Amino acid sequence: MPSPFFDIREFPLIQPEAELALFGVAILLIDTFLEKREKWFNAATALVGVGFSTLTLVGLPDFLVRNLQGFAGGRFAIRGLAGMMRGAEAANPGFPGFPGFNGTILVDHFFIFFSLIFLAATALVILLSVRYMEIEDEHHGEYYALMLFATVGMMFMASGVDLIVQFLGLETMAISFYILAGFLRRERRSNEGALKYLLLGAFSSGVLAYGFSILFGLTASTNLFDIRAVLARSYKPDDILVFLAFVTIAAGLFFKVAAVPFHQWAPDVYEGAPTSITAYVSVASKTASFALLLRILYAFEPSKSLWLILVAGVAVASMTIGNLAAITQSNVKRLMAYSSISHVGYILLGVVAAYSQEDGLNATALKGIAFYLLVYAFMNTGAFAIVILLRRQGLIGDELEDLNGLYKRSPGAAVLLLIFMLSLAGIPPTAGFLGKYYIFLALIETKHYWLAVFGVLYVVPALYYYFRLVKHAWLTEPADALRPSVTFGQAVALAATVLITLGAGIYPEPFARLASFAFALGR
Amino acid sequence: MTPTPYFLDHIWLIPLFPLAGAALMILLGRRLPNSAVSAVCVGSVFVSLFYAAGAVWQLVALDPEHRVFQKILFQWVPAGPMHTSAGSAVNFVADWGFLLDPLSAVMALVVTGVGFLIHLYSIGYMGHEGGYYRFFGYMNLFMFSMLTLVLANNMLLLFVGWEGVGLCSYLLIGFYFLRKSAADAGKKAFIVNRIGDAGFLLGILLTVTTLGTIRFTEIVPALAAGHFAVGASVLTAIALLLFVGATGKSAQLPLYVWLPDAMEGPTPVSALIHAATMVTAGVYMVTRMNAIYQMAPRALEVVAVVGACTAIFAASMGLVQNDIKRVLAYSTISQLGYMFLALGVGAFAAGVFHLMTHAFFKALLFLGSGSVIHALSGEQDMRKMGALWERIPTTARTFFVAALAIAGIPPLAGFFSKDEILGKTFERFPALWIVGFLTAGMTAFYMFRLVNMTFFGKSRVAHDVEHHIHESPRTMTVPLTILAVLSFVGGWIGWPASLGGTNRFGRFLEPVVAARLGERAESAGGQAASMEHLLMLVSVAIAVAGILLARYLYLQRTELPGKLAASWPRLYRLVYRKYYVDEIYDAMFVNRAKDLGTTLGAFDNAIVDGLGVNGAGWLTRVTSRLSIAWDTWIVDGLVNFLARVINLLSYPVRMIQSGLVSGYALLIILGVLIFLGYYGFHIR
Amino acid sequence: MIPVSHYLFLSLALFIIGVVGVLTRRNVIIILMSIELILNAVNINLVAFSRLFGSVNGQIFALFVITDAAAEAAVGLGIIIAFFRNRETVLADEMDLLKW
Amino acid sequence: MLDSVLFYFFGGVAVLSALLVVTRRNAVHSAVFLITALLATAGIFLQLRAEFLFIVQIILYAGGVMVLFIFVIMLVNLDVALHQLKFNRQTWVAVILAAALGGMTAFAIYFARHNQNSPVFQIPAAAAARLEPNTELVSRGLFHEYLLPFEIASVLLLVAMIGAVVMAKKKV
Amino acid sequence: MDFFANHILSVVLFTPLLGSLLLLFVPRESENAHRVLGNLFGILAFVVSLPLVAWFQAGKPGYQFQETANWIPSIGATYHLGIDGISFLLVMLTTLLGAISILSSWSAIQLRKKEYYILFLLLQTGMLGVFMSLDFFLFYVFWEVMLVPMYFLIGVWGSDRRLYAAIKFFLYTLAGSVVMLLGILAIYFKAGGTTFDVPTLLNAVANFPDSLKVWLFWAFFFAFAIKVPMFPFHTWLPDAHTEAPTAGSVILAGVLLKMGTYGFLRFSLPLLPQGHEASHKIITIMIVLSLVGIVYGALVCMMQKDMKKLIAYSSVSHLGFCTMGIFVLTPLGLSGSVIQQINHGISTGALFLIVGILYERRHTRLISEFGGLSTPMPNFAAVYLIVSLSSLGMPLLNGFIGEFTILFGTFEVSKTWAAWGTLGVILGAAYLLWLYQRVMFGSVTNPANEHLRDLNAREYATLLPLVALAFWIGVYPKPLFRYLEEPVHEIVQKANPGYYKGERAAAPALPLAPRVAAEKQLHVAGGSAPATDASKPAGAAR
Repeated sequence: MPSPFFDIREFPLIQPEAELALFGVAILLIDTFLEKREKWFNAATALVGVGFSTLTLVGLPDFLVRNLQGFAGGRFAIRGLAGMMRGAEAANPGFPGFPGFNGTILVDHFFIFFSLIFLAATALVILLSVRYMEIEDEHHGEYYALMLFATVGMMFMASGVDLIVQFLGLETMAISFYILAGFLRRERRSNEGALKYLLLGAFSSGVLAYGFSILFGLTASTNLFDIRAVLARSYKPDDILVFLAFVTIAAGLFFKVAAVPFHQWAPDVYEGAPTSITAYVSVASKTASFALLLRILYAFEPSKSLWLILVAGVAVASMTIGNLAAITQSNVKRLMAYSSISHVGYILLGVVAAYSQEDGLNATALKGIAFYLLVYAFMNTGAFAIVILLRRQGLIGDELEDLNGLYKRSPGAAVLLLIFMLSLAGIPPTAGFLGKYYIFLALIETKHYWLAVFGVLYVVPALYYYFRLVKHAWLTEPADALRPSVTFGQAVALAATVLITLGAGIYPEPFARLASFAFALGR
Repeated sequence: MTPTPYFLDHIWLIPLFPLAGAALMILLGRRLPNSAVSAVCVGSVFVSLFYAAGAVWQLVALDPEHRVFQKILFQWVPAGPMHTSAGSAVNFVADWGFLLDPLSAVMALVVTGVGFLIHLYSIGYMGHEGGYYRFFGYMNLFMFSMLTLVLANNMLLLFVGWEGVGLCSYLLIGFYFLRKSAADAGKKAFIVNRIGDAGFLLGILLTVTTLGTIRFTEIVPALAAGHFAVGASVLTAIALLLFVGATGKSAQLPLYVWLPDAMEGPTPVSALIHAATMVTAGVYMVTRMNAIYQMAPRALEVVAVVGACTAIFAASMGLVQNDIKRVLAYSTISQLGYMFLALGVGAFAAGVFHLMTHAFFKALLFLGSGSVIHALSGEQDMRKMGALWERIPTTARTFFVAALAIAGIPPLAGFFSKDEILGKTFERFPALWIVGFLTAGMTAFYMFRLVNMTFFGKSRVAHDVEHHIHESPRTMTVPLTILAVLSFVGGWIGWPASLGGTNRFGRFLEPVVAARLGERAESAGGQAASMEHLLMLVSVAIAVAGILLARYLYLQRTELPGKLAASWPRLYRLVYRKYYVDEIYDAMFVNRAKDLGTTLGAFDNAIVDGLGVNGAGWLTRVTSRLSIAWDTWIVDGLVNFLARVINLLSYPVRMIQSGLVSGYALLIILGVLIFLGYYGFHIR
Repeated sequence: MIPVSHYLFLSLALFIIGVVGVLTRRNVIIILMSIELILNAVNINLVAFSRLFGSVNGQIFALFVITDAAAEAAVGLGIIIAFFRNRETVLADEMDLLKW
Repeated sequence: MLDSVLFYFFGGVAVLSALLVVTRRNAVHSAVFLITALLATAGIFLQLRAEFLFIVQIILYAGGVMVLFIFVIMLVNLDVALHQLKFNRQTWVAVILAAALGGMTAFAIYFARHNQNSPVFQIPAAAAARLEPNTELVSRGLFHEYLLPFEIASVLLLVAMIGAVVMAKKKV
Repeated sequence: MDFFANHILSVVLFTPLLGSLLLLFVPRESENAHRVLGNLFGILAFVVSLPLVAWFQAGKPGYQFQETANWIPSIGATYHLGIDGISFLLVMLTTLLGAISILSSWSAIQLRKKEYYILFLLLQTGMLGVFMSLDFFLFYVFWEVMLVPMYFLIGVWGSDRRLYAAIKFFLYTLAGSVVMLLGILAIYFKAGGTTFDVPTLLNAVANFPDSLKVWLFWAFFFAFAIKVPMFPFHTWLPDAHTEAPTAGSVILAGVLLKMGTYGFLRFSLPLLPQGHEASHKIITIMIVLSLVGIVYGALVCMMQKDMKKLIAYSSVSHLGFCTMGIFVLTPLGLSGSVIQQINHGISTGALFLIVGILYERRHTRLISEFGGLSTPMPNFAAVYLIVSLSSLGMPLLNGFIGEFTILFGTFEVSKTWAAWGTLGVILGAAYLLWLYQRVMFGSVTNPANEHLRDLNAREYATLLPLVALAFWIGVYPKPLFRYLEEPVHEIVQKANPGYYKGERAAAPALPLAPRVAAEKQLHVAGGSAPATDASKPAGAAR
């Protein structure tokens, strides 16, 4: 008998999230039975969960196409992941896919692409966490459960096309992160970071919610597509209340992606949080927030003439402040925080380019954003992984001096660090270069020459501070001869990140296709 | 078509023999015994001489109209298409090609001949020096360069030789590289020459862009085809630029300063390079390009005036020098001035003639002085010589012949050549004739001052040297003798028509230097024989007067020169100090700094020692310092400044990051406010 | 019938008061309370619009905002406790270990 | 009429107590006034015919969250805090900025209301009158249209629960 | 063999990379293995490039040995290699100097040998890639790739201020090249956004509006001008050269700087606007910068106390000639410029080797520390002299051919420019000879210098090839000109079409310029050959 509330056939649309949530709960339950030295089993469970979810996700398009043709969402074509990688043509531009649950979510390429990034980041961070949390002596099941729940939140952020779903997804993720950031409860810096994160995060959520409420009031709907339609139909592009809604929503989201001037939480939280969580925050949270931002900006497209310059300004400010402040940092995590702020600037430049076209969105820019986010996830995680390697009993390893002579102590790690730094700075043949390449190309296509010049010139100071890390690792003498040891999990994570970082740089074709299909672009 | 005669066909070998010798010396010289070194090097020059003689013999055998032989080995710089300034497209090519015509024949013979004698002489002279093989290697390299210079069929290849001889001069002047003064002198020579070379190079470029060719054989046709007017400014410019090169190489005003210093080199070097051959390269080059010069009368006037001024200027400086080689050095400059005077008045053949005779007697003079110095264990100051006539008879007698020759006493070689120049000058620029005439007197005076101070009168030789005085070995005296003979009879081939001769030399050169392009045909007219006789008489008279005056002052009233010097102290000092030219050069560039230096301190040494005495160096150095300052403070400074600013900016950015939550929240609100405020701007 | 703009002004007043609280207070707990005020303001907006449109969507949204506010409060207070254990303070301007 | 009285009364109380929340030195006082503000808001909800939300507001906020607040205040109660400055150094700047923000937003609303004729201000009052007591509607929306958010909210609350426990528990 | 012939460029390109990959697997402990293997691959890279000499057809238009493979089809980037005469010469220079400088490191590098050779070979691949790429994307990748190994070569094996110099080098070059990236993207986009193929895009560029071309030109300008380096962008160079290890300096001066000039030739010239005004302005700026560089570099050389710094600044001066030759846009200037690039690689490379040799013996580069070295090291003195002369443009050595041809090409366009250029020639003699004199002449004053070893066999092996080349180019540069004839012609036709069109017929055609090979006219006159009076055109035999 069909449920009065929802059609059970829609369940597959949220199956990946459901699996993650179930594994999260399972971890909480199993954790109570585990001895202290058996806690790694939680990580294994979490990994299995991520694996399941990934498999489901990858199979999802084919499954949906097979089983749900003619169903509510059938009006959109969707292609399997294999098709995405191969580069088959997509039917519709925009955001095609399967809407479900009364149109509150949309399972499309965009969702799948971003969810894959989240899952990959989660898996990598889990791999990197085991030893780290053991050293911190805070190795609890909740840690992994929360990561899985955060992933659930992120995935809903990516799939949600309804303000409420997005808001709840965002909050689920955010609250998980507040806790994770403060997970080292006996560590004063961790406490402080978490508290700051929470206060500012909640504050910004409040601002965001205020914006949502205005937006709801203006359009009488919580569905983004309806909102977009109403905005296009009934409002002038420069309506002041639309702008008010945009500003407050943007402030909330810019906060989440850590764009200037809403960035200040990032360095403190990055420094205070456990390094593995820092990596997670900098990669997953940022990517998810971008997914949300992209969805919402799409709804705001009718009034883009109003906000495009604002975004451009934020982008330039982010690059400027991020790069400037990073130059003199001596703490690697803070430095990476500022660097991530500047990366946000680049991605926002892509956003500017994407919306600068007369009609429709600029394909190159969308591709660039997707590619950038994809490679950013891997290269940034990789960079943090090196910092995590340095962690050992009695040494946090997040000061530049701690890198000294890394080359002598562990040549492999030093080489990897070099590769990640090059990629972050955007030097070919690494993936980071390709990301920037697309952004710049899009800017040029949309005639934002000066933004492009800004963008490229900021590569130079960026390189300078990234190479401060390299300098310490390669060109200075080690303070102690201790070789960082690498666990199997860490090795796997490093291998995966470096493989993608280099692979997407040397042979970017499949990744480029993947990126295009995030927005179901033809090319 | 009969086969080309052997020697003509192999003129390209002439420079190659010495090159082979030089290469051998550089590669293996250190392991060879001195005898082998001398055999190889002197031998190679002799073979060159032999080939040169053979080639000239075969050239002379040709009909005078056909005495132009070109041998092109291969393309050297086939640089490609270019446009002449007239707009026609040509393909620029410079060959490895050799040209034998009467002019280069004369030069080749002089170079190989005198060169051979000097090589021979060097065996004895350099026998006890270290670096024997190096010396001969350099000498052979020099022979190669010089022969390339005179045999080149195009300007660029000539430039190869031109630079080559400059290099060898640098190396040979600096042969005693342990002596700082020698090394400095070498560098000064090279760099002053480079200044001239730059002019020469520009001259070549201008030639090529004007005429489209740099082959000597094609210049005349190109001039004809280009329909240039006589006195066309571009031709004058070419001529002057080339002449700048010539003044550098041939030590004319104002670039002569390097030559006296060049006497730091071994004496055979002075004889070969700084008297007989290299310094005459400028004369050769101008003669070679006479077609252009003849079209540029203004330039010729400049040449004549510079030549005359140099002649008298240098001669006057020679009057009071006490270093035997320096006297000869100034004499060389003066004689070179003569040659340019000849060229300037259009008497190209006369110039080359004087070049040849000068090569004989000046080489002899240098070698003789070398012999004297050799005998006196290295003493060069004439005030410490005297009464050597009997002690070193061969040297003294040959030297005497040479002195007579340079003084212009008939029938020695110098008389004919000098007389021809003076005659031609009188025809054209009587004013310059007076200069030349006075110079002749001065020349006679200072030469016999030298002879008298060295060989006659009382011996002023230091005691410890006294015992060692000895005649030089055979290898040195034989070349002296041969040169003496040449100095005596060498002029006879140019026996002027006015004295019943036929001036074979002039006629031999005629095809090369003939005034071809109409304009100056009248100058060939010549003047009455009686006038010529008168001129000869006058010039011989002044020469004799000079000789007698020297005898009077330096043998009979030996105290008089001192008194004279005392009564006109300023004048004496002026002349003795070479008109303070080095000092003026210094003063123009260096002394300002010196003044500064004495008051300010340390500065001084760096500047004066810096680039040697060369005045231009000061300016260069100051500019250089400024440039460095500019580099460090402005260019780099700006960049570093930018970096520092960025670095500094980093701090305020970080300061905002106060660590206080309220502050962060405030910034968030500020951001929202800015966003909202933007709306106002946007609406407006 | 009270015009919707009145509700908007009321909500705005609460929002701004909440913002002032966040910006000026030193006590972290009161900052957290101010955030509650902000969310409350949001709810007034939502409910007012809900009534305006004659649909309950706004109320449902408000319900979720309340849920979120509760969750944030719970976690926030938890973190405050943890912080207090280590630092013996709840003053915002004494949280300055992490800066620059 | 009653509507107006209720609105202005509750609105006034809400604003006043909100002001007191942010100005009281003692956190307990602030908490009490927060309860007042929340209750006043509940009144507004009631006035807006949102009786389910009215109840939720009272039970969840005033009953649940505020107890938590008071509890924590008691737990970390610092008498010293009573003698310290209430406000931080940037207070005046903050107030000015906040006022500017409020002013601008208010202007925006006012401007939109009077000049721009935003559709939202065009909706006839008749539509509003239609909204009847609606708890059932809410439940329908919650379990039908917004079923998924409801599910997500469960995850959110689970996270919050874990978080509160993890953060607050004393021993590892 | 067929594969080898068809993929010769790839083979040449990846041989060094293969070497560095192999070296990765050689354990750190076996020290000699690294040197041996490094040298082996250095030489092997040169050897495999030799067939190019045999197979390259001078005078054939277009690119040769082209190879194309798909790479990133979605953006239109391909793996496209190919060389013309210009890149051929530069490739050969790179492989030769690469082998030589690796050899020169044999005993100079004692620290972290494994990494040294790995990085050096990597650098080699990067440089070769720049010269071979016919795809903008590929070009840019190689362009940036080679920064990294160079950074480490300077930063790890450099001298005292190496860290500063290394990062300065990196940042400077990067700053230029990122702007170039924008230029590339703009061309790519304006040309349709489907391909990065260099020949295609450069053809497309011809139809761009002038204003766009001007912008593009300046975008590219910074990358190349910094790399060359042209006058106001040169300050990274003295630092980098001075601090780098010997081999690094050799490669830096010998090859890396040529990337800038190569970029100008290949990419900037086609971007010159067609409008006379605009292009004239650009050209004037470029030439004036070059001239300032020539004179300025030379002047700064005068007062340097550090030998390496002096030579570094001399590079500024010499490269000024190269850029001047490029921008006069005459065939002579262009071919002269390329030849001078080769020459500079040879001469300055050799000079750096020489300084390296002294440094290895005395561990100082201060000129004042030396003096009178001719006595203990006579052979060294001879080689050094030849190299100095070659650098200062002595005829019969390579430098002269380049400088002369450039001056010639310049003179055709402007006599004033050429005159200023000659000033550089004069100064060049001054500073190099003065340096030589201070180091080699005089008596040995510093006791440390008394018993310096003369050159050993390995040092001979590094220097003599360069000396031989210097002589060869000086005496018989014709092959070089032949390689350059065609590409230069193509460039001039594109960048300065007026040059060939504007051949005025006003002046009567003279039988002056023999296009015929000179071998055919050995006998112009003489013997019983037809009379060639001096008053008649001497071209009778033609």
